[in-house]
Amino acid sequence: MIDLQLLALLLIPLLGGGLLAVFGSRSWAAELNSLMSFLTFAASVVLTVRVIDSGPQVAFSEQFFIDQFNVFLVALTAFVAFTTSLFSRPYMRIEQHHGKLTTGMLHLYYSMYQLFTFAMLIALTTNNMGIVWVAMEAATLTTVLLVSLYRTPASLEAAWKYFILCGVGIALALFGTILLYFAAERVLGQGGTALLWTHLNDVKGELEPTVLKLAFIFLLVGYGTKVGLVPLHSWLPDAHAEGPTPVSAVLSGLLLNVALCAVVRSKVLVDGSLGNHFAGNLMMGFGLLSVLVASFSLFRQKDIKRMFAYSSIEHMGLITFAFGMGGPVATFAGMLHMTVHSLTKSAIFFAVGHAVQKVGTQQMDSIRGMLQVSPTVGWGLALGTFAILGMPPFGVFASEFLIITTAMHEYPWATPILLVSLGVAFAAIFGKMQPIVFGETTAKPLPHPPALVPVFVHLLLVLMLGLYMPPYLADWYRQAAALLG
Amino acid sequence: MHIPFTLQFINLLAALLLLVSFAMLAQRRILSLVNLFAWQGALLALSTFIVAYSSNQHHLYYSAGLTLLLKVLLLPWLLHRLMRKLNVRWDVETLINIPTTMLFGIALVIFAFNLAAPISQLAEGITRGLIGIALACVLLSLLMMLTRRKAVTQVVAFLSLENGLFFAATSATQGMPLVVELGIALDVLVATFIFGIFFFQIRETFDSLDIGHMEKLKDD
Amino acid sequence: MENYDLIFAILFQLAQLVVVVLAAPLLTGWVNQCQAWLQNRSGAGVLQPYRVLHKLFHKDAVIAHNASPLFRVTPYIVFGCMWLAAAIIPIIAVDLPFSQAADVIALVGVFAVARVFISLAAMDIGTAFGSLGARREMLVSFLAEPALLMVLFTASMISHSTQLPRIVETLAHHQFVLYPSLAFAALAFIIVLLAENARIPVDNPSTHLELTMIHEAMILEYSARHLALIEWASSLKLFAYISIGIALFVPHGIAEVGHWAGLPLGIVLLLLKLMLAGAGLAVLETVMAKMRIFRAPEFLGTAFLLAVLGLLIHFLLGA
Amino acid sequence: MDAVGILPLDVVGWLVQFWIVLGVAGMFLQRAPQQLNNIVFPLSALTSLLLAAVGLWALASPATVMVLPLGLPDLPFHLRLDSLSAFFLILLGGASFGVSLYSAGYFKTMAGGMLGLLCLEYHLFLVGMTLVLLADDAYMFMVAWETMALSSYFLVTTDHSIPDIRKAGFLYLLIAHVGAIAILLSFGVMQGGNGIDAYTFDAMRGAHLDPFWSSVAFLLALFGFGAKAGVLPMHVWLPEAHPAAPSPVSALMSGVMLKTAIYGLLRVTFDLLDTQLWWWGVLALGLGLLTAVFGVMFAAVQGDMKRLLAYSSIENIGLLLVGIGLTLIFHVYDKDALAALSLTATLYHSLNHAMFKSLLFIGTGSILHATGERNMGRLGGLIRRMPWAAMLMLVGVLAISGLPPLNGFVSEWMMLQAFLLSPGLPNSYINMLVPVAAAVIALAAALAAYVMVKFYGVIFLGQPREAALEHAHDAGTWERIGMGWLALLCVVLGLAPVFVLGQLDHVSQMLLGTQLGNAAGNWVFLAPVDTERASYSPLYFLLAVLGVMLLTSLLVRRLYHGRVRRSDPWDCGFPAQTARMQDTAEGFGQPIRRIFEPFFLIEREVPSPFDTHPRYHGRSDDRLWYILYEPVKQAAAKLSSAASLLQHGRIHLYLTYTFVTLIVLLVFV
Repeated sequence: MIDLQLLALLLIPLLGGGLLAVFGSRSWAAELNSLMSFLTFAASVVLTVRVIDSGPQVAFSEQFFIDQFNVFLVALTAFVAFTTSLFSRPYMRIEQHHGKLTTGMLHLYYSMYQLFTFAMLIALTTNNMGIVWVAMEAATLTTVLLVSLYRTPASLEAAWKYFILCGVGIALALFGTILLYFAAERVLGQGGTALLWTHLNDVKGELEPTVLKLAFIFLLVGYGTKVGLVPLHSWLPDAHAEGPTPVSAVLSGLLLNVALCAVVRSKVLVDGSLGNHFAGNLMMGFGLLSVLVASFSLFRQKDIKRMFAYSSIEHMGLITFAFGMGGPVATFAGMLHMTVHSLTKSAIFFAVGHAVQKVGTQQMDSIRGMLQVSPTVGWGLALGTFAILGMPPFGVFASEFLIITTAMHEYPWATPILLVSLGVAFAAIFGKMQPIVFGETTAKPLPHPPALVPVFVHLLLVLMLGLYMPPYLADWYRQAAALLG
Repeated sequence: MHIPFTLQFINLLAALLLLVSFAMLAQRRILSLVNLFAWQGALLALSTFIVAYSSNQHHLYYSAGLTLLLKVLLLPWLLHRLMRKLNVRWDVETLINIPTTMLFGIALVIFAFNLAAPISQLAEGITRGLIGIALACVLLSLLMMLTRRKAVTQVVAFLSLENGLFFAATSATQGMPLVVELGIALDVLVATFIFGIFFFQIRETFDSLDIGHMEKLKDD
Repeated sequence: MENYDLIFAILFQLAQLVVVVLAAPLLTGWVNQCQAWLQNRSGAGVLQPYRVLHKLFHKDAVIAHNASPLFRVTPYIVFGCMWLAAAIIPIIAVDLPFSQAADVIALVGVFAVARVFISLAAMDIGTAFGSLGARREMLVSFLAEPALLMVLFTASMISHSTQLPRIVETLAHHQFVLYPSLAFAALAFIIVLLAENARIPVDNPSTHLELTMIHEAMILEYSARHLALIEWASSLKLFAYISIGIALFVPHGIAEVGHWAGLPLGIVLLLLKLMLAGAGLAVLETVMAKMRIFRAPEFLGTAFLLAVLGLLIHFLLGA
Repeated sequence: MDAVGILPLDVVGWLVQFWIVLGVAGMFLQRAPQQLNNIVFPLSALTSLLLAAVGLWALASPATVMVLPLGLPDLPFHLRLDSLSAFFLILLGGASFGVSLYSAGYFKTMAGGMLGLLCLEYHLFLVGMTLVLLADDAYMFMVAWETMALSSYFLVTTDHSIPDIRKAGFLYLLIAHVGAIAILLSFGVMQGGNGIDAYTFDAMRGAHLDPFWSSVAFLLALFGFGAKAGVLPMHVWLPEAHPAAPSPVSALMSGVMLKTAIYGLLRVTFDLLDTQLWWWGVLALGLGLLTAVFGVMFAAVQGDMKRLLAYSSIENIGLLLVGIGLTLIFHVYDKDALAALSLTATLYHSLNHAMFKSLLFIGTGSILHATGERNMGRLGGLIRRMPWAAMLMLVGVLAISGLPPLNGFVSEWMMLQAFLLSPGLPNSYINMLVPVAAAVIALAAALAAYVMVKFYGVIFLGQPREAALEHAHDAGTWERIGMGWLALLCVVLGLAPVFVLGQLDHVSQMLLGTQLGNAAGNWVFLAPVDTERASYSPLYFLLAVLGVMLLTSLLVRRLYHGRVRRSDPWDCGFPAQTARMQDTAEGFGQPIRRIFEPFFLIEREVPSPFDTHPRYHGRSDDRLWYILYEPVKQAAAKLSSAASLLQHGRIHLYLTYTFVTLIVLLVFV
């Protein structure tokens, strides 16, 4: 049964990728893309319900493992992938209309989009640390193609850097995985089971600490590159700024989460084996560093998508910090923050995308008076900005509230850094966005109507999470937090 | 104590592997770099084969074959074709001059061995000390990536890094599960193809493969 | 017995109201007379203020076209406030039932009300002199008022009360003590008195067209009964200030509660004190030269500092 | 009522919901601005009045709590209505009643779409403030707090096409947000135990902190709430934001929103923290004094009437902080009666300030509508064009100048009493501090009078300085009603302090566990401690002054006559009177600027005696901005440029980062 549901979840995007590889250049490719994403989302919902009702499950001779933690990411991923596909339909048409894209590029885009979803879902659901690596690599490869979609010098450069840096990072992660396996096979013996997270988790107490320490460093540096932790983040702003906006949305909203999920999985093992807070401390350190550097980098940005890329780094740092702290509250907060950040950030990228299309440039100095030219885009930007800046009653504040207060309780020394960083980030983003939203305009109307439904759906969800969390969702998160400890 | 012949042989191969890595680090000509890469692949395949034989695990035979196919024949061939198509012959001088790089390399090797020492104590059977060499190879390739200017050399370095990892996977630990290895191999293949595509795109956009052209994106 | 006392006290309060309002111009006259003598003039006599008031009341009031109601009601307010102020200061006897309703802080408040209204009225017509006078008046007062408050605080700290009768009682009827704090307070008070009553060196009451005038500049537009009321009010103010001085620094000989035998003596002493004070004021005004208007803040700042110093000394020495 | 089972909190809940409904209704009524003005705003005013009534009712009744099904899991929204919240609810209701009534007339001229949005934001603002007062857990508090900030930000930037207004809004929200984070951290310090449910205020009351941590919590709270209240040196946003906003909004911000910060400080200091230290009090006292003098000093030199009022708000906040500081000191040294006295004075003054400051702000709104001019140098003589506004604002001016018998004087009187009664504290330094503080307060009060005479005199009195002023129209009916209500409150609060004190006792009972009471048994005399020590009866006072006035005028008319002749002004016979000869705002403030020169950053261009159209321009800036804020800005810029060096564009460099990170980790771990 579970096998079937999982199969559906994984095969639909794969199939979609195949179909779109064939029909990608048809006029209804965009609709097909959305349809596939929707089916994926539906499958993920079914799976989620199943898991919430009857606890963690393994499938396909334990090769796949689904618990409350990753099923929550699965659902999130499928959902955002779906809304993004909805958004990208008109967006890409407008891009084509502006002559930035050819049909061939669209063809590539759609198929890669599906494969990318597929890769992420694999990475999330697999139980095998090795397969996690394979899937991450695959996700990288697909997104590299997506980032370089425009074939402009800038996009090529961005893609190249992305490719090389993440390639190296991932390679290091592989070495970490090998070390993990090396430690594991001495407990679990040769063969298949030695890389299965469930088994590792059962015996984590007996794994050799020195090896795991080493392994974790490689895993952290490796997957951390994809999470965008400072100082491994260098690829992230370029890739976000130069790729098509829907891709920026899914990169920020999803891929970073997936990578972080891998880090968290390994953290559980390592801390379990070392019996101390080694991995947690490392994560906290990287998290703080990322928050600090990112927030200061925000100041000097001129390109709007680049700026929000840095804000993604900042938030990822915050989440990493939260998971690093550990404990029910912090972990809960971390997951909540993952959710709201994905939703908000993708929503912002949607709005930004249309704003940029209206003005024809990503330079913030020349984007003005969005509220005047189209209130929907303007309000989308304004509310999205305030949401991402952690203004109540939006959900981002809820998680930041928990993270900061817990930090104040557990690790007071960290809070001044957080205080400064959040203040600086607020000043930077708010100061940049205010004239963009307000004031007199410079924009021109669009050939196709923009798709802003996803924006407001996301923001509405975020608002809801800030004011009211359905008990179902709540104890789902609680269970997941309990799993990670 | 009596060290079995196979182990001696593997250690020899490992040493050779390290030697090749150094050679690549020192090498300026791209073509010979690719050849060295092919040699590295061959050593890798051989060592995998021997490990498979000594600890008779059948799936290691497969991966040995895979390595042979992929890293000794396919990738070098691809690279050669690229060279010819893009007619790049000489690598411009590296960022840091060769002797310094070598010194760095040696330091790295020592560092890697020290790092791996406690682990090697744990390893039983034939794989004593191989982790260290694998780690050294990885770090050396990384160093190479840092110091090279051309896109192609970076890619080769990247692939040899992959080799180091593979060596660690097969020889140090007696082979990862087959699925994983297949996946890894697949990724490497695809990656290479994509690299190939990129070379052409980069060439036609910047009409050169010098990475120096790709430093436009920055904060200012 | 109790309410007999109360009735008597109320009667007494009313009596003081009447006496004060009638006697105030006399004091002004006396001061002017002394000044005249000091300057070897024969002077117009101590009754001159009454004549002036009488004359002014007879005249027709002339006010500017654009004068607002505020302008017309101000003289009455000022007069009322000053009268009230003068009436709640115990000078002859200490039990004034009304001073229950307004303690020293309220007393300062009363002066403030009068000042604010007259400044507003001065600005009402919109003449150059009017706003100039108003500005200077407020400038002088924003330093003088807190100084006065501090002086009063010193006294009320000593007597643990902000009610004038209690203060006077304490200061007058306890065995004679030297209060160093009060000495400072007295100095400050004299400066404040000079400033607040438009006296030399801060202002010159006997000028009518001078670029440095303050009080006169404010009331230039008033005439007839309005002017009369204001003049009267300023003599009341002088009277009030001098009697505050007396009450705080030389209250001795004042009649106790329900101790009516003391009254005659008290009255005689009071007259003496008033005459002395007036004469002293005249002397001061004669020997001092008027200072530039910009020096006034420094002058008053000194007063403020002295007052605060007095208060501090009280805290320090407990005396 | 309780018999029926309805608690005050329920009613407040309904009122809040009704406000939200009204706000949304405003959005839908965009098409019909007329109805929107004449129905929505009066209804909302009515709601405010009811809110005040409920507050009055709740003040006496025991605290009621409520838990909403909203909020975080394990941390639903907790509501609590106790005496403290009730008092501030009264303040909120009383002030906003007048302001909302006024708004019904004020926003007539506004375009429909904008008006609908503004109506929504306005009501969200009110709701936010109310919920801040009701919140009983950290999360709810923060949500309400930031909702308040955000809605007011949007209100401030109502006409965002003007760059200065955008700048003001930015500064405002930025400082507000930084303050909010500080408050958040202080909650983080105070949380009771771990787990999400540790953030309810009850848990915090239960938690016992050691002196160090409670000091940290207090300092953070002082910083956070100070940033909202405009305490030095976090005041810079206030003189920018208040003038930028539409006048009713400025009124609410200055009159009510600043008080929510005072509320928060009181809540944290006396309710949530179980121990207080004496130096907190000294700190608050010192800061308050600085703020007060600073505020009034700058108010004296302002030329823009709304900026002037904003600075005067800073002064009043300073006074309130002084009151809190005194309360702390007395409370720590167990001088309960004194603590109660100063607390009562503080609360009373916040009530008063809410009334007269709102009154003055909406008054400036009327002037703005009538003349379209905020610069006092171009106003004048309006008392003749707009008698209603002039009369009602005169009340406000007298009240804020602290003149008897109006309300400003009462709170000032009580605060001075608290100072006078304070000697005998064990700590001699504080004993020394007290008289100085009293002196400074007196100075500030006197200066406030100066400022207000300038304000009223330059705007309303004298000759109109511009020809356009000749056809300025008076405030409309709604506006008159609104201002009238606030003026009435100023008088009532001034005349019947004893009733108010009776109510305030509940609050001091709750916070300090002691009551002030009134020594003079009757309601006419206000005698906080002891009739022998001090007493004050505004009613008698008023009666006496009026009586004397009537008596004199009667006598004068009886004995002489009441003839009046109108003619040109005399002015020492100077014939060519022009409006330019009067003091402008700058001219009136000049002496103060001269005296306090070192504190200002003055730039002025003085015309030469010979040019035919002399133009004078002078600005007095805030040194603190350049001393405190510029360096921060520059430091941030430096650091950010340092950070941007990381992103250098060269892939080798990036690889090196990875490499070095790896090596470093391997070496050091």
